[in-house]
Amino acid sequence: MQEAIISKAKQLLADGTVNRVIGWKKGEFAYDITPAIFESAEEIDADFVYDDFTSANVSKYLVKESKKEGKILAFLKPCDTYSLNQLTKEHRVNRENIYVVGIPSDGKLDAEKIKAKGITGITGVEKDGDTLKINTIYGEETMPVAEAMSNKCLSCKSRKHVTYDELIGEDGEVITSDRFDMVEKLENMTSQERYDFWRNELSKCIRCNACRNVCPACTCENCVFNNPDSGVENKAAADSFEENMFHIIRAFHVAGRCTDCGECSRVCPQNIPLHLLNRKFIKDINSLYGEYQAGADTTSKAPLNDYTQDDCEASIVHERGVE
Amino acid sequence: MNTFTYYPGCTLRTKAKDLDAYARSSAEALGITLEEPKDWQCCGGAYTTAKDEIATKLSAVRTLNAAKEVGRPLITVCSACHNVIKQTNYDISNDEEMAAKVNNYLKLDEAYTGETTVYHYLEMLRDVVGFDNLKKQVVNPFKGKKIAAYYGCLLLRPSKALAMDDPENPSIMEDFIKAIGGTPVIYAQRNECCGGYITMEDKAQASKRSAKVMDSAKEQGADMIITACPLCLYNLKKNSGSDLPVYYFTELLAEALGLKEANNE
Amino acid sequence: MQRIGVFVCHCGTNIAATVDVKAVAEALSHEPGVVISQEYQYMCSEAGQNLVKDAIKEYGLTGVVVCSCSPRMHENTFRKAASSAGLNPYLVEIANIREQCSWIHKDIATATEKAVILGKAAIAKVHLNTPLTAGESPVAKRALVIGGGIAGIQTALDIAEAGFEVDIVEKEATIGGKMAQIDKTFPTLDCAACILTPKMVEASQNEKITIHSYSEVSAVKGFVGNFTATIKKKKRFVDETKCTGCGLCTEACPMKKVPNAFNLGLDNRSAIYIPFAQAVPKVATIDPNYCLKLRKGDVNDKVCGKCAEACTVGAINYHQQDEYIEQKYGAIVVATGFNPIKLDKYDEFAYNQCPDVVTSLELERLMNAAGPNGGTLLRPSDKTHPHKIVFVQCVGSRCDDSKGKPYCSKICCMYTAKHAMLIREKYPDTEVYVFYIDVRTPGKNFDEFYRRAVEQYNVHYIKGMVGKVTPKADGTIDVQASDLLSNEQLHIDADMVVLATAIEPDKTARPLATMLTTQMDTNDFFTEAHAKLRPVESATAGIFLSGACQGPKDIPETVAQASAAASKAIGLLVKDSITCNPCVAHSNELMCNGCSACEKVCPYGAITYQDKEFRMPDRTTAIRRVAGVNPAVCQGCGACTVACPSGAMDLNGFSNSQIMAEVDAICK
Amino acid sequence: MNNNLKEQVIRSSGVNVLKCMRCGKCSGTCPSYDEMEYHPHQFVYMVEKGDIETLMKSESIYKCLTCFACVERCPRNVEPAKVVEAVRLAAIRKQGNNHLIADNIPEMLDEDLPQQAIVTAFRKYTK
Amino acid sequence: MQVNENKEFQPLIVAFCCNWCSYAGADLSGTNRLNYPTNVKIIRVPCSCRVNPMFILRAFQKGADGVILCGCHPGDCHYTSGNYFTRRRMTLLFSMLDFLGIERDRTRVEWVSAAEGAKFAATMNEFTEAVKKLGPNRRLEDLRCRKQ
Repeated sequence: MQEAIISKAKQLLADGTVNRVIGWKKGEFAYDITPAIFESAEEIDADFVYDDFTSANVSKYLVKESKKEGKILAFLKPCDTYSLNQLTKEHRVNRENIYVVGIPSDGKLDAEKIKAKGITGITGVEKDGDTLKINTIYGEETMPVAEAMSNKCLSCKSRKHVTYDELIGEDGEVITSDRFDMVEKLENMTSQERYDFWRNELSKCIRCNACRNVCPACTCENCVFNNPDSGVENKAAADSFEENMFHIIRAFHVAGRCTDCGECSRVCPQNIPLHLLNRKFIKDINSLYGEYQAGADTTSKAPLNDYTQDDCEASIVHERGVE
Repeated sequence: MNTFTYYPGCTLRTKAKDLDAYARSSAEALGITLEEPKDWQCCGGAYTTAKDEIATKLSAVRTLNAAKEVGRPLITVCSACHNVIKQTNYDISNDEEMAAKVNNYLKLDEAYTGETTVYHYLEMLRDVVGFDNLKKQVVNPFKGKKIAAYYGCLLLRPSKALAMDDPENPSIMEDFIKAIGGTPVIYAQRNECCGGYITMEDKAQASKRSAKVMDSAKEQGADMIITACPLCLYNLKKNSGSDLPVYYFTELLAEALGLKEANNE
Repeated sequence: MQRIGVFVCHCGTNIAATVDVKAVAEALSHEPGVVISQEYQYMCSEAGQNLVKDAIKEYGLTGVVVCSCSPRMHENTFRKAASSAGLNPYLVEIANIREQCSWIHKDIATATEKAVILGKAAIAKVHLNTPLTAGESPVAKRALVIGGGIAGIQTALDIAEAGFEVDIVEKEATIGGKMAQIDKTFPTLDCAACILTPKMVEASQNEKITIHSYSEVSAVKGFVGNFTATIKKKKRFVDETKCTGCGLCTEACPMKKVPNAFNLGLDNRSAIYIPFAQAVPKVATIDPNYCLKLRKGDVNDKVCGKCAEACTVGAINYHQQDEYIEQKYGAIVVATGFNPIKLDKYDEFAYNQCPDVVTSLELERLMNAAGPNGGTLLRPSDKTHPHKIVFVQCVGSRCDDSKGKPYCSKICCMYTAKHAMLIREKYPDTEVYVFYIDVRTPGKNFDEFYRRAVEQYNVHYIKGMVGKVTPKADGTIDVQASDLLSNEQLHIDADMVVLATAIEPDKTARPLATMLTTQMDTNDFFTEAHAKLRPVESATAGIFLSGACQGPKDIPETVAQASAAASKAIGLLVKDSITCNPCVAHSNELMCNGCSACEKVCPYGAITYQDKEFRMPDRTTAIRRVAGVNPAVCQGCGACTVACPSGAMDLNGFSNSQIMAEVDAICK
Repeated sequence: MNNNLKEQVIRSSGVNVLKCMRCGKCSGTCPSYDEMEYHPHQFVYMVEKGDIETLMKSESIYKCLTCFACVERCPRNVEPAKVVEAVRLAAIRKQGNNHLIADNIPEMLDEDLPQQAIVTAFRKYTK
Repeated sequence: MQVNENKEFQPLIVAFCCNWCSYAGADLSGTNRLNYPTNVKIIRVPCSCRVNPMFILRAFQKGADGVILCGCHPGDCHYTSGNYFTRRRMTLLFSMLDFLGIERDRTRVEWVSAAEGAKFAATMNEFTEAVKKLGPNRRLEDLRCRKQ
């Protein structure tokens, strides 16, 4: 796949379709892949990487990049195209300045999961059917692919590209996933159990803002948490309000806009399952106001900016089964 | 499903055996099971409205609690019992102070605070059996009979507690009469007191009142008058001086259902 | 540095009796920025306002907090005062310590504590208030009058007289209302039709007045000076513009057994009908519940069609549909009137059992020359002359809430005296008894009128109440009642019983109040803005009250109020523009993402986007798409502020930080 | 005027006599009116005045049929029957004031008399 | 939150009321002298849709034990559609709070018209009682342990 992508990138640079490419390059470790801009074939040959650890969603970078001169080439996995569509709908990107090449994805790996098996010194991986061969500085190790798969990919919702100018490989379909299972499991707990769960999880937060910074929906010019008029500004001497409510407010801000890309949980250094908050909103929206997938198109009204006269009352929350 | 706790009351065990027997056999024929609680007591016959009268309310509460324990609604047939039990239940549900006092006396395992639903037998016919269904099961309709329903005071009042029917323009007994094939007679005194309660105190007044009721019914062309109350029946029959026949409504019910012969055998 | 003045009102004892106003002023004086904290008996009085004005000048105040009654009551008063002393009126905040504190609490300690907290919240807010300047919005020069009874007609005539367009919306097929059904009027005994019908005609002929009969107001949007109402013209199956009111159709109609609503069901009419001879508009209407053709469901079916055949102008249209008209209005006058209550709950009076027990309004029809008996008083049951008539007062009025209406219906004592007198005048052989609890006759020439009934016409007034009415087999009615003065229980063998039935607001009033966002009391009478000083205005600006929709009234009172409401409406309509609310949304362009969320939730289309060039911190310039608010169109609901993900959108007067400050002050 | 008695009657009846608007409907509907010396509305009014002893001495307290017509029809929800009962209780609770004497009962009986007549008589007229 | 060992727990209730219906309804309960507890403190907003979920969270975090939001009845919004947005926003917010294990009865939306003074008072009485039963709000205030 990497070869196909690289040759496509070089071709489009060469024929002048685009003047930049956003892709990925290796970091300190083999599994540490980060987005990067390439402006020439040479740069591409030197650093361009696309492998099973390449999960980073580059759409958010396009907010800035698409406003610059010339067209930029972006390789988007199916899930990334939802993010881009949502950004297009909110006028956050200039879609005309982006050349999208859809690339297939059969799921990305989570290095943390491999490391958790006691495998260290990873230099590369190779999929062999259901088995994952891992090259390490200490020799080759194996483990089932499924066990190394990133959580967000395990509950993948779609293999379909919702926007692209060109595709590499065949397009996939929207698939049924079990992504709401954990939300449901929590819903079935008692209120106290849920509280204990979340208190335990949220207490781990170190407010590094990684979730916010990676989120393709969080692209505000100025985040409310930085807005002195919002009343929730993140000041050094601020009281604990923003500290305590950060994740609720953040989840509410992206409600109806979150495409469920799962990046927030992926990047969380404390492994807080933040995506569950977003999924709870998605699940509620689907069941209360009809199925809605943010980013599936660029024209529909976001559920929170819409209503019907027959919407349920808020008391529906109170009327749910008594514990 | 259609099983109810049934409270006959003491008069139905003695002077008003008919009222009871016809009620039971008719219920059975209509697919209703009536279960008598083990040890019920006399309800006291008259409800004392006084807030500082607690002891006189206890026996009714015991009956209500017995029904609560088996988890079924309570059915009564005698108007007086119904009135006493229903008013007791209403007050204990709405007057916390009284409920507390009653429960202090009774020392039940679990306080009784009005949980039991109380129906009069007529309400059971209307709301459980349905007058339309009843009509289908009638074998001896009272065709052409002009029947006057006598509610008296106990079945309807006070309406906020009894809540059976419109206290001034009731229709439940008239609908019952229609169901058994008769023609109801509307007359003004149907919801006025016959003076039954005062029969021991002032017979003359009881006579005067009951005569007024009977005359009013007769004036409107009634062939007979029906009641749910043993005291009314006694008073209307004995003290009114009228020749208009007076029956328990259950007797007509049993007859309409073709059960009267069996009962009398 | 803020310099805030706090003023705590006693409102006589309205506040001071439950809130320790001195303690409140004391406590608030220690709040940051407060430079003066005073209490005074009546802050809204001239002297009270002067306190505020003087303090503004003396202390150079930058903000004013008045702890008093609801801002809905006097916010404007204090804003004006501040303004006249040179302080921007929007630097004034009200802490509502009357309606929302002293009037609902009893314990002085806790009420005072709450008042202090409410004061602190207002101070916290005023710290963040900014000076605002109000714009202006035009006034639509047209009034809407809802209800076409005597109240609505009078209001419309007065407004039209002043030169403004008026639309009357009447739900029945004709205007005229209850007064059209009345026979004679007290205390002068002149005929109601003789004084009403000329006014009806005048209304229909006035060029400024448009009458929408058989119509309802189905939606009202907007605000004072700028309401938009949707009027539903119900399908009457007759083209109003063609129908001449000749009545040939009503004669041709084979369905003659329709209860005549105008005569309260005392006789019958045809399925196609003109309510009464002087109806305005005099246009036929088909009652679809009775029309043989329309009841079929398929109008193309060849059933009947007699009315269409009879009509010489081709006005009948079985295919007619409801029509909706949208119109802009500057002012709205509510004149929805009253109805007698249903008597189902009072069947001890045998109303449902005996046709000869009637309501007073039914008696009006029975005595009216255009009524079912051509003006001869006959019993409905057997059309014989009644020789003994009993009137029962206060049926359903003055009751405990659980039993009926708690208020006095006000008009019954007088119309009963009128009825009694008219009957004795016309049928001297008829005995008339009136059972009363009190005879209430405050009004010019009213008590004299009642005395005439007693002294001149020998009507038997008996103090006591009827307990039971018993129809007897011989057709007479036994009326059992107490005579409190002679201490006996009476039985009267009457031929007719007339019940002075309580009156209640029309059932359409409550949904209308909700539509207009006006207040109503628990009895569904519209609440006036001030019980004494603003009796014809509702608390919602631009909505006025006319007639019995505001409380029981007789005809002269109704007409007086109708004219008063008209003059208030005219006072509004003569203005070319009114000051509009400066509390509108605004967008912080530096924060705006250009995402369009605000635009999608704005009900007024007040938000538009444009690409603007911005200098970025790195000295480059960038073109960004940003939202802008049109302050003349924005009404200040704030929907956009919450939809905005970045918090760029905020609302003047109710900004995020202001509300947060209030929350913090309350929760401290 | 006997304030203790008045208080007792008001407490026992649970009736707020001040709600009465003196329309007399209770007395207009009472089936025992002619048998009573003091009528339902007078009970309410006299309790308000505190004139309880007069009522206690009157035979009227035994003439009420407890038919609740006055309770049902009172426009002000005053419940005069409860006042009558409270006054009666105040009377019969006094030592030796039982209105029904057991020894007198047999002669009142007849073969059809339902026992509820006897039970209620005891309940209403004795302590 | 005012807790006194000997005294009954007195919850702090913040009520956001829209200016046109509910605030007027609250005034009407005052005019009609219909009591409700002093625990309730009203904040006036132009429309229920002005209430940002942040305000509600802020109130809880600062010590409120219950927050109620009152607006015009659906269909009767002075601004045509504001309360429809409110309804969706609050439904989702309340559902999220429930999901986080916050007691459901601490939040409520009630539609109170300007004519419903009695309903306003009754609602406030009920709501205060319900919150009283729950006791002080600790969960939301402490959703995140204080950092060490």
